[in-house]
Amino acid sequence: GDLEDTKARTAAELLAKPAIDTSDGLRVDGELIADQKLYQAARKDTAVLYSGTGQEAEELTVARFEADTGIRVRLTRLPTNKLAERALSEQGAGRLKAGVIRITDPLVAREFAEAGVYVPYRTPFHDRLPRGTALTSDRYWAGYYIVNAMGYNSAVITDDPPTGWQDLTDPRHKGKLGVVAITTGGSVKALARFQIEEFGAGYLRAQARNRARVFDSTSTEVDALARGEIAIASLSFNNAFAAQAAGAPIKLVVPEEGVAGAPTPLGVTEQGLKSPAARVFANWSVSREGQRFAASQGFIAARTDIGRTRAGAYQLPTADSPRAHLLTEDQMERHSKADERVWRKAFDHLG
Amino acid sequence: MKVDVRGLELAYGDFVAIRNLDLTIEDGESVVLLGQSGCGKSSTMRCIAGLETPTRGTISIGDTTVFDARHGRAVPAYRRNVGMVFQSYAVWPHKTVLENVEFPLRMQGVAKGDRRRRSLEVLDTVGLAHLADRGASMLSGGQMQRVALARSMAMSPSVLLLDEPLSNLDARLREDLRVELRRIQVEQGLTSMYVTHDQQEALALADRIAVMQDGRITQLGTPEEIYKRPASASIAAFLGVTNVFEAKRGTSERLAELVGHGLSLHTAHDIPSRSASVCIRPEDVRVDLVDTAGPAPAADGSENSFAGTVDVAVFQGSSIRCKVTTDGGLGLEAVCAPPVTGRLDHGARVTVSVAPGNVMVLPETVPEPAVTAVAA
Amino acid sequence: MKVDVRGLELAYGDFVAIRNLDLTIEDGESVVLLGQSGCGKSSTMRCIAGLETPTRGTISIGDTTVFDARHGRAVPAYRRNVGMVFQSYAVWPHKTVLENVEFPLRMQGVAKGDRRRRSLEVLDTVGLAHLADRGASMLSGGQMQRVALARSMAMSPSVLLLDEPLSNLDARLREDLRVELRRIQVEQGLTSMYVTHDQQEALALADRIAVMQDGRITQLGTPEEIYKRPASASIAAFLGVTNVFEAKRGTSERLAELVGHGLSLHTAHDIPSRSASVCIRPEDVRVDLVDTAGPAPAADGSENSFAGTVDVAVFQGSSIRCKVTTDGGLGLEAVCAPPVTGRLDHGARVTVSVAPGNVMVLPETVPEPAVTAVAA
Amino acid sequence: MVGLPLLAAVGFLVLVPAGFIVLAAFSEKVPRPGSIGLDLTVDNFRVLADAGVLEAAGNSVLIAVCATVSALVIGGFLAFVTARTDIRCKSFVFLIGLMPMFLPSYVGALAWAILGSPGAGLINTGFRDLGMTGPVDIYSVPGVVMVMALYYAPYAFLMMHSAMSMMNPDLEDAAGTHGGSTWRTVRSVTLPLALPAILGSGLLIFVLIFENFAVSQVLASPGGINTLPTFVYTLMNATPSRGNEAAAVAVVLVAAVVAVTLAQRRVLAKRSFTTVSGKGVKPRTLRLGRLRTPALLAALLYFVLSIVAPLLGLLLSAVRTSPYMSSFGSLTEPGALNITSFVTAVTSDAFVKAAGNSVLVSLLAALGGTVLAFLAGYVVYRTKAVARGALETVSMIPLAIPAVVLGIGLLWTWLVMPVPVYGTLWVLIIGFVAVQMPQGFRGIASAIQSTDRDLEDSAVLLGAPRLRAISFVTLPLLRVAVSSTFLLLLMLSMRELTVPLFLYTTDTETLSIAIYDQFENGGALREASATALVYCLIMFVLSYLPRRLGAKKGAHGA
Ligand SMILES: Nc1ncnc2c1ncn2[C@@H]1O[C@H](COP(=O)(O)OP(=O)(O)OP(=O)(O)O)[C@@H](O)[C@H]1O
Ligand SMILES: Nc1ncnc2c1ncn2[C@@H]1O[C@H](COP(=O)(O)OP(=O)(O)OP(=O)(O)O)[C@@H](O)[C@H]1O
Ligand SMILES: [Mg+2]
Ligand SMILES: [Mg+2]
Repeated sequence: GDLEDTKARTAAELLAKPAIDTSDGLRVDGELIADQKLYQAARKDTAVLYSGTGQEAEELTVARFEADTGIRVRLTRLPTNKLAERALSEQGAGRLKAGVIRITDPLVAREFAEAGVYVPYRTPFHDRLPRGTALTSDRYWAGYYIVNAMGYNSAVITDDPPTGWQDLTDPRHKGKLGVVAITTGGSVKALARFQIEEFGAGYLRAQARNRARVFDSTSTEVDALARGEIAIASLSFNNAFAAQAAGAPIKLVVPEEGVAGAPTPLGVTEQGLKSPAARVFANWSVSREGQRFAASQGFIAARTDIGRTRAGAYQLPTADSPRAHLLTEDQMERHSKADERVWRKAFDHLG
Repeated sequence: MKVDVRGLELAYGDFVAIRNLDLTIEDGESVVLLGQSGCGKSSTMRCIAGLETPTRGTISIGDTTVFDARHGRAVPAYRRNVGMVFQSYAVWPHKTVLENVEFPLRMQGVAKGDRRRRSLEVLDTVGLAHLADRGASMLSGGQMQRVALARSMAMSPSVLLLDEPLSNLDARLREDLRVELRRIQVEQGLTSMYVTHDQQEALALADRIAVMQDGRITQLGTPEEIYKRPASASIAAFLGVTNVFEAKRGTSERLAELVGHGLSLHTAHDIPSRSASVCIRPEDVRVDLVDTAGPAPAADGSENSFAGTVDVAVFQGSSIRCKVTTDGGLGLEAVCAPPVTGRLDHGARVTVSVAPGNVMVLPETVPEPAVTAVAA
Repeated sequence: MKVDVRGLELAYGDFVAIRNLDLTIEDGESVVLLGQSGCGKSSTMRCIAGLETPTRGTISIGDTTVFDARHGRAVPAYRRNVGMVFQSYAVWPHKTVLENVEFPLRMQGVAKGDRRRRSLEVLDTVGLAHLADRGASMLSGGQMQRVALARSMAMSPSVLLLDEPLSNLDARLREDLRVELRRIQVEQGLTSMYVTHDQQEALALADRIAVMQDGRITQLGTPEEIYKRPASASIAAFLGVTNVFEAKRGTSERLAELVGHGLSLHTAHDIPSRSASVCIRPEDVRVDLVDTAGPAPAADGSENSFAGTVDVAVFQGSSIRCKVTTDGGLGLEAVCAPPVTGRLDHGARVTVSVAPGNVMVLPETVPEPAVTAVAA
Repeated sequence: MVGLPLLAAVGFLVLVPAGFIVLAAFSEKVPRPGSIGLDLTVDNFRVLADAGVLEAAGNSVLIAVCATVSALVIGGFLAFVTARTDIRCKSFVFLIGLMPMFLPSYVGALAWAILGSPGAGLINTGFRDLGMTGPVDIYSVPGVVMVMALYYAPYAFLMMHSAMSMMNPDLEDAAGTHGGSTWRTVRSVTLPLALPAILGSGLLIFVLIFENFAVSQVLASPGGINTLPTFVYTLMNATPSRGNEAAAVAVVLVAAVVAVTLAQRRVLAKRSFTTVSGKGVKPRTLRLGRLRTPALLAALLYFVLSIVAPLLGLLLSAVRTSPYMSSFGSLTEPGALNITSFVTAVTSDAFVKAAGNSVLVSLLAALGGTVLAFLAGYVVYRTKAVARGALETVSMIPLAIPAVVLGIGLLWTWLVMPVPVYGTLWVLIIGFVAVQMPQGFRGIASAIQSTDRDLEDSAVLLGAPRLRAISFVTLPLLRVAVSSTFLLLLMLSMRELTVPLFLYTTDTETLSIAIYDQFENGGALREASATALVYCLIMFVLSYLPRRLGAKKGAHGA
């Protein structure tokens, strides 16, 4: 339909279309994503994708995939926790529909693996994933990392724009600062871990003293920033990037000290093993094309061998860069409770 | 307080329920409104109470004009201090009996203890004190009616309107309350207006009776006046005079020829030259069994006396109501004492007689007055 | 069809409205239920109709047991073919008059044209044909009551229950409809039960009268029986016998000594040794002005005759109701014909006399029957 | 006779999901299909002692009480003037009372954030354009209360409107003649007679506001006001999700609501509220006199606050190319406005499909819900069925369970049921019927309480089987109430978000989800605003349906 066309066009604006060769199987940007047999079978199939990431980002990804491969995807988007509940319940009742599931929380991925939602699966590009980084399982892997960085409203802050994390505690932005509650999701936890580790808990308190406004969801924060309700914020990079692309007067900052990132696990289900289209989607998402497209949307790609890919005017550090503070599954398990306590105390936040 | 209604007209949509009604109730007077179902009695009351907005006319209570169509003046109902017992009771189902009765006192700002005492007193009068705390919807029909009555009595209004307040009560209770109502009315010099279908009640309660027909008052007078000299045959008929016959002047000025019967009746009243009706009250018809040794009817020429047969006789407690057809074919209804010997039964041969003084001569209806220039 | 009610008991929550009631209405018979407000008349009807679930007893209509508490049997109301005119009218405000009346015929599957014709006929009987298409909530009280009546008449039920169906109608209409009702009832052999507070109506309509007191039937008999021989003083009082006095046996078996008055009355009836009441109908009290030349009261020793003064006298149309206090202090109420000369006014000196045959001797109340073993 | 099967049906719809939740509340792990364990514990209830929970609960109670009272006042006022008085432009005022229904409270909250936020709110911007400081702060308790009241007032309006339009004026006239001024008559007769509707809608509104997450999220959190819904949300959103504890909170709420329902039942049981009796219901309207214009102005004020201003705010943000606006002057710059967002919004396949789904599901759910609510209301208030107390309580239970939690219960239920409805539109319909049972039930029950049963009984005596009597007498008399309930359920179904979130699939996506997703995206405010406007338009059009039914000829009514 029209929408798909529009989305595909938007996708093409983010990242130029790759070279596609279907003469013998599906080869995109030089990588063989599916052999002839799988590709032919997949073209008759539809991939069912459950996703816990942002609607817009996932829709663009799906549009790009469909444009690249001609294979259809049915997307059901839900907030991660609801998605988890759905998937686990459907699995329990033997009615799981999804072939591929993308979520935003490694601990949920682990639960999925234990419950048999995710089954072991290796894409042709699994070897290219950096060993031992964020996730540790043969049943799921990090598709990309959701990044938390900084942003400001360029219509409100016109002179002396912020450049680094310390600007968040600058009294000049008192009452104009926004943060997202730590309870909201993995990427905010990654941000808290990064901030505590790098600047100490006092940094959180300093933000609180700056009368930081705490938002319960990423989107309301970005809206508030776009409207100038707040002037500066630590925020979800790809959300804000999309808002900027849609015309919001938002400028993002990738500070010298680096950015925080949390992995978004992706895995294939029992059903997915039986679905050629689902397998092709899984393969594609780890392919150079899939990874570059993620990077162009404002995520940090999991693979580090895909060359530098910009998101608009911004260049995020790669996954192996010291400026990319990526939360591992381990860290998450170890620190998240304590971090949450510290964070809530600092911001006097309930939860 | 004196109530004065002039040139009242009320329309429900296209239907004119009251037309050019004039009525004065003197201060402290009790007027009973009599009239057949649907003639506009309740509507008149609603106008006086301020619940309907008449299309024409003026209403004043005491010295205040509470409604004037021409000047667009209308005092709201709650400031008229007019009490009303609704035909539909309009007892508030969500309140207890006591709360219902207390309401008007609360509106008058009577202190709580006092209010309760006075309400219970009134409830006692209507025989409901023992149900004071019962929910008002858990009552029998008659009990609800008494609650409605008590509520209005508690209010001590300047004018009290009662729309068939006792219709659902048994004879005894009704009589008690009737006496009570009359006592309160006289004692407090209450101006009141009363609708009832019970003649006994009308006679017992009324200083004057207003007869209403087709949305206007056609006769206003004391009970005796109305009873003795109804203004028209239709009023007489309404008052229970079942023997009404069309008549014209016969050979003499005091001989009425019944149209369609070939019979003449002597009367003590003058018969107008235009058509008229003769009316005879059933109580005025004397019935004697033919084979009885009772005193024979006076044989002087002026007595109306006919032989006939009883069609039907109904026992009515202290009296018997019977229908007699004279040998001349005239059907007459009579109410008389049970004969000392013998039985007034279907088929019994009788003599019926009517004294000329009891043969009333009346116009068919009260002529509509030329519309007075109210609207001018 | 014959209606048979045995050992009926009905409770509203804790309040027992009907207790151990037995009543049989023969096929084609018309029974009038008399009783004071709140005694359980409407409740009894609702039980027969199937609208309340009694706690005990059986009800059968014709040969069918429609309710049996012990066997948990209850035929639903709509299959009993019982018509009922509600005290609250229950006219459907959202339908027209005609639609209201047509409804039962529609339920019986009568074809449209026929239905309309028959409904209009019935409406004509109650004098409402001209309002057939008016919305039923745009009627006067009496008109609504007639709609309710017409609706039940249209249904031709096997049993018809009428709960004060004429209470809001004027005397004339009421009489017409009463005659009409009686005609239909007799013609169709309709079994019917009627509640009214109007004695005249009761007498006119009843084959038998059932007197209800405190939730049970205390006397059942023909109107004449009930009127002439009330079973208890309380029934007599309810039937309008205002002169009721506590009495005990005096010097002779037929001399009643009035408790608290020091007076004795001759009676033609035996006085039981335990306490009793004497009752005298007002119509049986003869009142004569002292200075009148009327026939003197019979002077034989068995006549009760006292000198007294008129307290109050009310004109009642054909008769006068007056209260007389004898010089001995006994208050007596009397209804009598207006004296030929002089006036029965407050303060007039009179002689009151009562024939011994009219001095009734009755127990205070009808003794409660030993509870029959219904529940066993 | 009909009581038990009905109880079974409603119980099945409501109790099975609720049962799962109770189980969850007492389990260590979430008892999903396939892994229902019996590792019982009461630890989950410890969450109630969590630091800050009391403060949050306090805030929630404060907000809910104030907002409920305000909503009742607004709804009651509008209901009264439209049902009983000669206010100017009556049918328009009726619409005013209804229209905020078309705006889901989260859209309303966002719109009000656009209008009234202290920094960049349009109102404040306007003031600043005029050289004044911006005085408005919607991120405050009064702000939250106002927005809640604005968007919950229609519940009160709809329920009270039907109660008031059936009132017999004789009852009020009696107060008038006994010395009650208009105001005192309203206070001591009109309002008390509408008590079932007032208490019913008050209870509904209170609980719904108490549990409302969206408005808290958008308006309370930014202002640093903690509320219980945010807390439940946090529990549900924690990773891994703390569903057991959320269920524990739900169980406590259920207990509270059951208690309140019983209390309400006791209050109402003592009295009767029969206003439509067989002695006639004469339609009569109260004259407002000098108050005619002020009353209309008050209604218009509400209209502006609840509809006009928010829609204009949304419209502006839908057509503005940049979400940021320093002053109204900047709108005149070239390229500042265009309407492409509308085109994008309505031409997409996904939108059309979601709209179709929403309309279909909502109509069927509203129909089913109304029928079920009528049956339940009838059995509870007109029969002596043994089950009636239980039926009422069960009907009210979904109200107590926060939608997120109930959504999960429904998911579990319909996953394990051996009927093939999961994944189809049917499961949404069934879910909606269950979730909205309380709203439907209260709406109809209060109306049933106000009609005299003699009216129906007389039809039965005239030979109509009970069902026929109901359809001939009771239903038509309750026409206004039934059509209002249908309308209410229709709107609620159109707006329902949380429950379909657990039950929908791509093929069964509804409009509310599509819009929520758009708002959730961040940055897509333009499209989201545009879609929201179109969504309101669809609801508006849909709402004509029951009003047509309700406006049919009749001797009385709206
Ligand atoms: N719903 C109810 N709840 C409790 N008590 C009731 C209820 N309905 C009636 N009663 C009581 O039951 C008794 C009998 O009521 P019923 O209506 O049968 O009386 P009734 O004989 O018809 O009286 P009336 O002549 O006044 O209509 C009354 O005392 C009344 O107060
Ligand atoms: N709301 C209304 N709309 C139209 N006509 C009405 C309305 N209310 C009453 N009427 C008509 O007005 C006339 C007078 O009604 P009203 O109630 O005053 O009669 P009434 O004399 O009290 O009769 P009743 O003795 O039967 O109560 C009746 O013919 C009635 O049909
Ligand atoms: Mg009337
Ligand atoms: Mg009764």
